[in-house]
Amino acid sequence: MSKIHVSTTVNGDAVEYLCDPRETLLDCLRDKLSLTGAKEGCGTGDCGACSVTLDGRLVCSCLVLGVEAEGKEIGTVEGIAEGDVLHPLQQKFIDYAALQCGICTPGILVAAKALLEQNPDPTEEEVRFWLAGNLCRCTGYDKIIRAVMDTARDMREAV
Amino acid sequence: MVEVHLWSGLRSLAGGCEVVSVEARDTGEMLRALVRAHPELQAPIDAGVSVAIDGRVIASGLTEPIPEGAEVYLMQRLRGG
Amino acid sequence: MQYHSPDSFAQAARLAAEAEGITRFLAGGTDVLVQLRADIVTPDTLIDIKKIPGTHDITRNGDGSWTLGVAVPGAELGEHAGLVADWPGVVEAMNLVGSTQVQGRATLTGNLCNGSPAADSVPAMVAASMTATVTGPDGERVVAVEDIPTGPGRTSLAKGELVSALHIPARGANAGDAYLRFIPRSEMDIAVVGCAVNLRLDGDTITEARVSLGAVAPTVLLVQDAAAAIIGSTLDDAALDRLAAAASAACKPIDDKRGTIAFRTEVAGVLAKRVARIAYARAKGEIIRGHHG
Amino acid sequence: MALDDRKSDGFTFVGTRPNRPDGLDKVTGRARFGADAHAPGMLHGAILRSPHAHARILRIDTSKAEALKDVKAVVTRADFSDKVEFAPGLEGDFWNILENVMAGDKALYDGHAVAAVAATSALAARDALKLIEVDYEVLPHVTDVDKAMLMDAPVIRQGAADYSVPEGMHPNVVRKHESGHGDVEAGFAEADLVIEDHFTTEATHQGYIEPHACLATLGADGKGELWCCTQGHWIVQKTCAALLGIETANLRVTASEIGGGFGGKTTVFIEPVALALSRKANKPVKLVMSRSEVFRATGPTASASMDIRIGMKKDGTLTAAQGTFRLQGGAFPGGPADFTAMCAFAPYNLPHVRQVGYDVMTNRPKQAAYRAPGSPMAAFAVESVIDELCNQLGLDPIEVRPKNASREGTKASYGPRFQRVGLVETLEAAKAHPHYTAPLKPGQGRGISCGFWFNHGGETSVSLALSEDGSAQVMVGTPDIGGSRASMALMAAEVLGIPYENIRVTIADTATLGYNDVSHGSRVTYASGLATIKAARHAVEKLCERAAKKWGIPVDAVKWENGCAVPSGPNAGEFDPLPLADITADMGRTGGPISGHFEATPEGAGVSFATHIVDAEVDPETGKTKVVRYTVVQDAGKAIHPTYVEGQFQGGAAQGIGWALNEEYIYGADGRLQNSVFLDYRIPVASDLPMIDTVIVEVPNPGHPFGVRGVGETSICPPLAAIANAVSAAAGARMRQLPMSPPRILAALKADG
Repeated sequence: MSKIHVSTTVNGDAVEYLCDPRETLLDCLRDKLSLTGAKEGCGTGDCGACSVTLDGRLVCSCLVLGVEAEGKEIGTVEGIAEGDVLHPLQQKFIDYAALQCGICTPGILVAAKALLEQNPDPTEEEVRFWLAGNLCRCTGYDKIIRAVMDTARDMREAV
Repeated sequence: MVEVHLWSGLRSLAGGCEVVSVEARDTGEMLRALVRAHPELQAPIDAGVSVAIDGRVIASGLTEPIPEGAEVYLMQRLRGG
Repeated sequence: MQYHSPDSFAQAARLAAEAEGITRFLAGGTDVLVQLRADIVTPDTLIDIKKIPGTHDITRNGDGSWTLGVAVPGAELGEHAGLVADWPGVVEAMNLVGSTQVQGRATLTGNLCNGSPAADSVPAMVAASMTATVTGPDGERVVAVEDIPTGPGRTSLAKGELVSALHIPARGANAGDAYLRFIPRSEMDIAVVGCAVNLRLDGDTITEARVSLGAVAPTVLLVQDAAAAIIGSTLDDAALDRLAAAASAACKPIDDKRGTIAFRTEVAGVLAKRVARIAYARAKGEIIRGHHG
Repeated sequence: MALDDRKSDGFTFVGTRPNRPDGLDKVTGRARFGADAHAPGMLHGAILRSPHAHARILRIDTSKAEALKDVKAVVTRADFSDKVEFAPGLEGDFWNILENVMAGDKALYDGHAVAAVAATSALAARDALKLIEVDYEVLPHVTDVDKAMLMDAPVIRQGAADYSVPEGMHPNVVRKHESGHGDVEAGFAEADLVIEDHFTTEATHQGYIEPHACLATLGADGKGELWCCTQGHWIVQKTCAALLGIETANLRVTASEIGGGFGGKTTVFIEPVALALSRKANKPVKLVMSRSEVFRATGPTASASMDIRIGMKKDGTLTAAQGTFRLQGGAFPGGPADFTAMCAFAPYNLPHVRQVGYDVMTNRPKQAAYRAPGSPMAAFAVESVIDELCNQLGLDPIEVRPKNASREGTKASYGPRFQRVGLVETLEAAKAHPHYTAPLKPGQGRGISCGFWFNHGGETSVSLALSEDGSAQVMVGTPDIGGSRASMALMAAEVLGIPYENIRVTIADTATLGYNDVSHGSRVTYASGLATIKAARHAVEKLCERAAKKWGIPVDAVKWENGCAVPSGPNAGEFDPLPLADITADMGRTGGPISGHFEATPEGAGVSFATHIVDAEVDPETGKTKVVRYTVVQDAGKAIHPTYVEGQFQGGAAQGIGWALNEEYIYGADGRLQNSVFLDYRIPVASDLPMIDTVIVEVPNPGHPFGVRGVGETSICPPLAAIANAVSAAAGARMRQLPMSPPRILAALKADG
């Protein structure tokens, strides 16, 4: 099967790859660009571990074809920190032990960051429903929700 | 002498005994002595057993000392999850 | 698999008409990619329609009606204040499909053409009397949305045809719509039962109504008896009971991993009452947020 | 080993809440999990699986797949017996694992592996699978535990039963456990009320978010490298070496970061297949399961059918209890019927008790351990009956339980007497918690339940090495599945008296440390923690020797205090405290590098108890349940890192909520699993749950120097029953079947009203 050349931007860097039209954006990020922060937990858009932003919009990269990334701006967990400065969400997740095994953490951080950019003052219910597509099997979500709520508070107070 | 309490599933293999008395100073000797006394106990012991000595559960050790007069129970081998 | 991204619907229709084997159109892709990944359907030809001009537009026409581009994802519908004010039921139904992530991709058109009897947005589209423009090799036609799905995974679209736009009528005065579904969790499930109600009032009295049910038959149902049960009423308890009875009576469900015949039949009536109350309140001008689960 | 009282309080590091050492890696996407590995020249593997629940494999033709230029190797079970790829003459568990890893003459369940391919890309491998032709003779199947015991049930494997199964039972019954004491009939005669009831639970999956993944390299020289996500890489090493017929030491296994396990990653599934493909292709092979493969072919827990009979006096005293537990563990022996039976009545002091367990085979995937295997379903049945006894006798369930609770010296239902245990303390803390007396809204019900788990020790090796600058590196062999690196560093810091930040904890591979049992049985903080403490104390002895030499005094005149060697008393002499870093600075010239190590099988894992309180709200029109408030009270012995202890409590509760309400394996009449995706296998999502309150009770375990009891598993024992009791109260109808799905609750409401 003939491969297709794709030029796109990931975390601000211009990148190119050749992909089979059947390959997902997740496959391309992980296998062609070695950006393995996004994880495949289900391949059906049910777990959110592969969450990335596509032109600023939160999506599951397992539900986007690699070829669809042509000319787009993609954001992954690898792009959340600025140099050696962690994003407040990243620091709070460490401080609150909002992760146990850590496999769902990249997707949850990408999703939570997208939430706070759109809604800096979410209620607990809003956070829980926004993150309903990010499965975590270890924590019972308690510490994750607290981390997101308190990060939002800190970020509001910081501005 | 050590009095070893069997779980009831084992009694049919020990001549109906609930308690078997054997000469043993540690868990390994105790298990070997049980088989000598009741050869049919070989199968369950090979399948794996744990031993409780005065309530302390020995999951698999064969060298744990058994104090005189200790309360000793044979248990199905404990595994983790 | 051949991948195409045409820049006009005419070209997309031509590609589909000439394609051999299985053809799929890629709008949001949230169903197409799942079927591809699971080796359920591997199309020979995949036609990505998102590069066609207008497919991302939400347009309020001069007469108050709406035209929706076929690639507009659920999230953008939910962020469009004007559309939410006019058709909260249609928007909340679409916004119940999948996760926040899925909302960033999934479209009304895809939800309609996937042909699932349990599709959340379809009962709301049917209740809202929405229509679709269908483009084919021989031109365009306009079809009522309820005439597109013909059974699980099947549609009335001919080879080479695809939906090129969706239309919602003008909202008009004293009217409201709503959608609720039943799922065992609070999110992320396929509807076990779905129900949409769209109605118009004259004072306190219902003068027009459309009631639609999902996941209780091979296709989404438009239940005339249920509408008749509340037209002329003020949605008093007797009318609500008639509505519930008519909704349950219309069900032809199956037992499956998601629910039983008895459960679906019972809950269809329960939901119909709850949805009608919301639609009625909205027609009265109350703002009621779309709620999950 | 007596608890060291000096250490049971006044800890410096233990009990604090520092950030985990691997935090940065986990929040930046840098941490490398199973599927994140890559090797030069790597091939991608894929596995063909049976679509049938039970079928004889008549013929497998792989020639069309092998003809593809992208395909570099194909293996089937034929390769095993040829011992081209796999070892001959395996017996017992190894044979069962081999049979599960790759089907032999029969496919035993929907999803059973029958062939595997290695190709130059994942897509090419998947395409190649479609070209493998398999002729099946479909056989009658059975997936229900009770049906599998009926005389006319299809026989899954003749001769699989062991000594324990009496004559005349169906060959699908492969193990029987029976234990207890006293005379139950006499006990029931003393009761004012005896309730007998039947309960069932469905199989649920551990549901870890990371599918199984590995990267295998095995050459013709019989030397191999394996990277995989596992709870225990030494068991993977031992098992794979046996299945492939190579020496254990020639296979080096490295554990990746692990994306959840909960017991489901304590055995092998794809690892031997990847090694076989690699040996045949002579190239590295990466094999990653899809989610659907995880559900169809890896270990769910057993499903259960249970009969419970309990007698109680008017004053709440339990007089006798009897239980029969039938567990379905898939197409192989191993359903934890023995544990279910032994845990069932453990929380209670019963003069007369009898428990019988049956391990039954069906055409389902081989069950794997799942968090306190066997105990949660037993608690569901037993604690439901106790709740019903309290209801009918008008007694407060939190008053009745302490009256009957197991405590130090109580003769356990499974035989021996309990040492120091904390059940009563958890009940008192639960009763004192504001949750227990908070008002309920209409439509809400409150339930409580106790739970029990044994916990485990297991083979353990830890090595600790000091650096010249006074920092320390600790090598442990138990994969860090939920923050255990932090706990190890805290315990090492406590003994060495150096800052937590100066200690680096690494999960060693099988080539660089002695044997370690799996991260299971809630053993990591207990056993690896104990070994870390002993290894650190070993290093401290050497540090004291160096100080004694330097000061020219006997070593027993030196003690270790706050990270320094100091004279043990006034007559030892006058010397300034000698900090660790001063000793290590020139250790190379004062006797050589200083390390400590410990290898043993600690046998003091203390059992653990918990009490949970749940408020549930039931929609009377739809039967939908919402858990509105949840409180976990559990004995941790000693919480080394309380935040991660809370995390274990909350995680166990959440998994229990899923098991109780929505999670279940659903099989069609064709014996095929109908819900092998997260869309329809419904684990709790964030919007389903409330915050989960926790209370850490600390009744020290005499078997650990700091008093630690394992906490990981006990937390999933009470939820099923606590929620069932809450839902039954809210619905006004006793729920006897899990999951308590809306259709079942609505049906119960209808039947009741």
